[in-house]
Parts: sequence; structure tokens; C-alpha cells
Amino acid sequence: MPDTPATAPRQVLILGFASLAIVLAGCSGGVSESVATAAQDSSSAVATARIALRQDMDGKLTRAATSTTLDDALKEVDTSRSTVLKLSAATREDRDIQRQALEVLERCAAGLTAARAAVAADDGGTAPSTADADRALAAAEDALQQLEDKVAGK
Amino acid sequence: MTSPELVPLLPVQGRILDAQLHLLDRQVLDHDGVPVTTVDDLELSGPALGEEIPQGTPAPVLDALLTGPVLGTRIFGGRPPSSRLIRIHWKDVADVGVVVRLGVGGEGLDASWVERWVRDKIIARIPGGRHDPR
Amino acid sequence: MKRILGVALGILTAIGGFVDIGDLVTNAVVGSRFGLSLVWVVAVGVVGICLFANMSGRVAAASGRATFEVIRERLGPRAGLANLSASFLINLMTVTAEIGGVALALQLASSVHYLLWIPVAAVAVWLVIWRVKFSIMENVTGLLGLTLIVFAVALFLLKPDWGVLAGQALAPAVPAEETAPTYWYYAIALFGAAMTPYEVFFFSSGAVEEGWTVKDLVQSRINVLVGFPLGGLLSVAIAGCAAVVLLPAGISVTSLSQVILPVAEGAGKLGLAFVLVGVVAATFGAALETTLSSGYTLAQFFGWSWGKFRRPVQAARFHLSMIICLLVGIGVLATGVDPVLVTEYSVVFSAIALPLTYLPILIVSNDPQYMGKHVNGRAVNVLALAYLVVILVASVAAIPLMIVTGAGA
Amino acid sequence: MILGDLLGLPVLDSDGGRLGKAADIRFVLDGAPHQLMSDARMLGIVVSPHSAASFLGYERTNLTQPWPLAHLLRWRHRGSFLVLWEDIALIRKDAVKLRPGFTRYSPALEDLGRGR
Repeated sequence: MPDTPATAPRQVLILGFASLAIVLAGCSGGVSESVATAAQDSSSAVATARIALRQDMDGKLTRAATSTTLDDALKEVDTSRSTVLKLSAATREDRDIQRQALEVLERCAAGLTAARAAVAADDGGTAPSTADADRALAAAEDALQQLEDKVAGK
Repeated sequence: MTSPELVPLLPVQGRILDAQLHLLDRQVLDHDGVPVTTVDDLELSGPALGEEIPQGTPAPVLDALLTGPVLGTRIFGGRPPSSRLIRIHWKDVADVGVVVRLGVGGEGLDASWVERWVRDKIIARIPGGRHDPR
Repeated sequence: MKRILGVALGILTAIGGFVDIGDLVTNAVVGSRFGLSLVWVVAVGVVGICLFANMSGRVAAASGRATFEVIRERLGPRAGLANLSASFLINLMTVTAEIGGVALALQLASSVHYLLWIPVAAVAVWLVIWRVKFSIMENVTGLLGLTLIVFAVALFLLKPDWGVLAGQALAPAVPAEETAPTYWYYAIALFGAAMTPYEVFFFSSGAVEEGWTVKDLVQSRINVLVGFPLGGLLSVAIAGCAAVVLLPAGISVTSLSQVILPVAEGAGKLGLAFVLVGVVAATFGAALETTLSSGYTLAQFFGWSWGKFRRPVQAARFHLSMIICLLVGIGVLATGVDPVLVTEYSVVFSAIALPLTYLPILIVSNDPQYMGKHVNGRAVNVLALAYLVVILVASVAAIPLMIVTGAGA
Repeated sequence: MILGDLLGLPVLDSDGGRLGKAADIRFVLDGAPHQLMSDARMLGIVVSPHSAASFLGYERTNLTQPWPLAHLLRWRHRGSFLVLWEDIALIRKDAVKLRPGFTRYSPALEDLGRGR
């Protein structure tokens, strides 16, 4: 071993970059698998957004922190959406799942956008209220749950 | 790890220095304790490569510590031309311990030209570059 | 009295300085996915970093030589360069992650997009390195980082079921939703977050910066042995908060905003203010340390003049290399890569690269030529060898686990 | 001549038989005295039969810690010995050749001169 440190780190580096490449290339499983991951990621994001909204209503979170949290959640959902969008579904069943997933994720994004608008509007005006946004997110969460169950049931 | 068939070396007058163990890759400090470079290689007064060494030839002595491009060639192989070697003469070395101390200032040495260039062309031109942080 | 103050200050700085973006993110991710079932890794990591910092601090104090000088002297130029390349790249990755962390925390405080904060953060880091005295820099960021104690406060205010948390911590098991490889992958990530190599570069170079002698060893030992474990408790509190608030909601942490939600839940707006100050201070402090570390490693390998105790003109290449590192960090972040993702990779690569710095320090701390009579004692050596095994196993296992788990996805 | 040219070269006996590699070069400070230090005269070459990488010189000191690393490294350099300058016949680009009847000296550093 004492003589190998010259080669060992080099191998480690090469291995490291190789594995990084593999990871970045994405472990493309089947459609339902990718949809399941997307649904999980998005439901984590939506749940985060709901906590942030509730804390905002309770006066525990500053507006900057709430809107940043909502932005992060929206980014997460958008990432999931573009992953699902890029899936190439071969069978009719897969296409169904893909379409349904896109619809659900669309709802999540809409809910998050509404929440952002509500927080930015600071009560009053025509923007949706925070409570409305929370209801929309709750509905989106349910839809995600159904999607997850459906994909997992396969 | 002294095997029985090895002859013990008779005590010699003067300090022993093993190149790898005590000199190579050691930090070189000037007489003010400012780092100058590391010992990238060493230059000997002889012998000429490939020439038979006649019996009784006096042993070669250390001429200089080397630095600069010789580090690259020592790592990756090859050999820079003698004109591109940057030398610190052995007579300027004051002490060899955990570091190699020089008896001269680092400012005038060839070994520090890159440092001087970066200092004069870049760092000294940024405001506060001469500010003493202490 | 002054001495006690000095010790107290050192300990507080060590606590505040222990947590960086790697600890924040990794502990929150782990807490939100595995509860407290990986707390034992934090304990293992804290003992490891105490041991490692103790050895490298002792080498620096006894011989006046910092880590990378020693690495090159002992490994020779070829292995030394390979070591330098790996350590330097990972360190650069950490610089990038920390600056990104500062920017993300500032976004949470201001709602101005983090990409706009990145140049501000980087310039601020550079200005501090350029102008501010080493000890002031250390103490201010360390003390402000102490506000992260709000994680522990929030955990109490959340009134969790302590029995459940203790059960998770004391009888670790892989949660049903996660797989064993993922569990071990995050174990390595946590280990890497606790034992980041830059901490050691910085610690040993800092000892030279502050002109430590053997006399200061006692104080350094106290700082490390008290400060780091308390810092480790902060890490556990971060994981605990995530385990109490985020895990039941099915949230797995992917952004910094999720890390701070439990604090707001438990401690409200005041807690939020504290945690934001703490995160900015901790990541800013770590950005300073990692940036300096990149300068230290290069300068020590090539024998350049280095150190914040010198005027910048007296350490020109050292300062130039740090400026370049900061510019590279800005460049990487400007591509829009997620700083949290960079962090998650940097802690794992830290674990992979750890043997490269650990082994030479272990060897030199036994060498009387450097250490005089301050060589490792027998107990330290036994522990250090046990850790060598742990570190090697983590390093070797990291890449396969990264591939198998898709980097913990 | 540059030391880097010499380190790692195969060391051959007078018949061309391979003895090992030049792991290190030993100097002794007993040359002409200068203002600061005496001239460093080349005393000889440390030859290691198994590994050219001189790693810490465990084979030349009494260092035994940390166990078992020290022992492992020492084992890598088992059988290494010192040949004096007087026994070197020729240094070529690719090998060092020794004179007939050269002496294998112990490479140990302890109790030698005023060295550490």
C-alpha cells in the first residue's frame, strides 16, 4: 500500500467521475418507476409548501422565507414535470400514466403558483387568498397520492 | 532491520543526510523565515553519466538545490535543459532540519521570480495589498 | 481569568465553526428520511475529527509544518501531486457549496434570488481574507454561528415524543421506505460531512497562522475535545428537527428552505431570524475556511509563501490562487447548478478523499524527527488505527454505493 | 548530474546481476567548510531490493509506530543496504554498476556521526 498512493487517488478520481457520469445520465427505469419518483418528489414539495403556508398564516414565517420556500417547491415540481414530459411511453397504458401524471403535476404547479400569488399579494385585492391556495394544494396532494397508489399498484 | 551479513558503517565525522529522507521535498525558508520554494531536486558535481569512474575519484559533492520546471520532470519524467534549472547554491544553505534554512534573503534569488512577478504585476496593484493584517 | 476567557472563546468558536453547509444539508436530509437512526454516525465522525484535528494540530505546533508540506515530504512529489489534485478539487467543490449556501440563506432572508447574492457573497469572502485579521475572522464567524443552537431550542419547543426519538437513535434500523444501500450511502455522507478534510487543512494551517507552540497544545486539545462534540450535538439537533417535523409529513429535504422550516415551526419568527443569522455565519465562515484551505494546500505543496499573518504582497501567489478559486466557484454556480446538490456530492467525495490526508498525518505524528517527544501516545495510536480502517472502508464503499443508490435518490 | 536521474535506477553488480534499486543517496557533511555549512560529500547509495520508493526511511531508523504500518513499510524495504561511493564503478542513464567485491553496509542511521 505505501507505494500505491500515486495510483490509488487517480483511480478513485476516475471512478468518481465515471460514476458521476452514470448518475447524471439518469438511471432511466420504466415509465411507471419514473412517474412514481416524480410523484414522490412533488408530494414532498407540496407538503413543504403547505407547511410553509400554514406557518405563514400563523405568523411564524417571514414573507421572504415563505415565498422562497414556495419558489423552491415550484422548482421541484417543474423538474418532475419536465422529467415526466421527456419520458417515451411505448404502450397505451404507459401513455395513460404519463398523461395522468402530467395533469396532476400541472395541478400542483397551479396550486403553488396560486400560493405564491397569495403570499405576494398580502391580503385584499383580487388575488386568491392563502386559504384558497392551501385548499388547492390539499386537493393536489390527494391527486398525487392517487397517482402514487396507481403506479405502485402495477 | 540489520541483517547479520551487513557490515556496520564505521562512524564518520560530520552529519549524515539522506537525500530522500532529509532534503528532497523539504520547505526552503530564507534567512527571515519566509518560504522560498521546496527542494524539487538536487544537483551534484559529478560524475558524468555513462563514464567509467576511476578508482580513487573523489566523491561528488552537492552543488545546488534545484527548483522550478524540474518538479514537473521529476513527476512526469524527462529532464529540463540545464539552462532552465533554477539553482539555490549549497553554500547559501545555513541549516537542514525539518526545513531547509538559507543564510541569504529570498528577494534576490532566481527561485522567487514568479512570486515577485505575481506580486508586482497583480497583488500590489489591488488596493490594500500592502496592508498589514496584524 | 484571561486564560479561561481564551479557552471559552476557543470552545465557542469550535462549536460555531463545526457546522457548515455540508452538515446542515446532510443532517436535515438524513433526519427527514431516516429519523435519528443515523445519529451514531455523527458520533463516530465527531470522535474521528477530534482525533484527526488533535494529531494535525500537534504536528503543526511541534514542527511548525502544516498538513500539505508534510504530505509532500512524506509521499514524495508524485503521490503528493495526486493527493493534492484530489484534495484540491474536493475543496474547490466545498468552496462552491459554501458560497452557494451563503447565497441561499440570504435569499431566505430577503427573497432576492440567490444567483444575485453569489457575487456579493464571494466578494465579501475575498474582502475578509484580504483585510481582516485571522483571529477576528475566526472568532466572529464562530460566535455568530453559535446562533444555530436555535435548532436545539426549537427541538425542545416542538415537544417531540422523546421516547420515539431515543428509540430511533439507540436502536438504529433502516426505515421501511428506504433500502439498506441508501442507508449506508447516507451514513458515509454524514461521516464525510463531519470529517471534511478542509477542516484539518485549516486547523493545522491556522495553528501555524496563530504561531502555536507546544505550550498551546493543551488549549487546542480542550477546544477540540469540547467544541467539536458540542458542534456534533448541533448536527444531531438539525437531524432531530427534520425528523420531528418533516419526516411525518413525507418531506425529503432537497433545499435549504426545508432545513429551516422546523425551526420556524418550533420557535417562530424569532427562531427564524436566529437560524438565518446562524446559517449565513456558518456557511460564510466555512467559505472563508475552505477558500483559505485551497490557498494553503497549493502554497504548501509548492513551497510558496503563505499565510494571512503576512501582508498580501508578501504572499502573492497564495492570494492570487484564492482569488482564482473564488472566481471558479462563482463560475460554477453561475451555471445554475443547485448548490444543495453540489453539497451532497462534496460530502461524499470528502469521505472518499479522507485517507489521502489522514494516513500521512498519522505517520508523521509518530515521527520523532518532526514531533520530538510529542509523538502519538499508545492509546491515540490504537484509536487512530481503528479509524484508519473505518476511513478506508468508507472511502472504498462510497463509489459503489453511489452507483447502486443513484447517489441516494 | 541531477539526483532525480539517479534515484530509482537499477543497481547491478559487476557481472550485471540485479541487486535492487537506488532508493536514496546518502551524503555526509565533512567536505570543505564554508561560511554556513560544510560541503556535502556523497557517501553512497541506499539500495533496496524490493521497492524503489523510499518511504519514510523506516528501514533506517528505530521507528516502530504506528503499528502495523511501520512494520509493513519496513518489510517493503527488507534487505536494503548501503554501498559506498568507492564501490561504484559506473553510473549510466539506465543503471548503476558496482565494482567487483563491493561491501554491503548497514543502512541504519542510528549512532552515525552527529546525525539525528
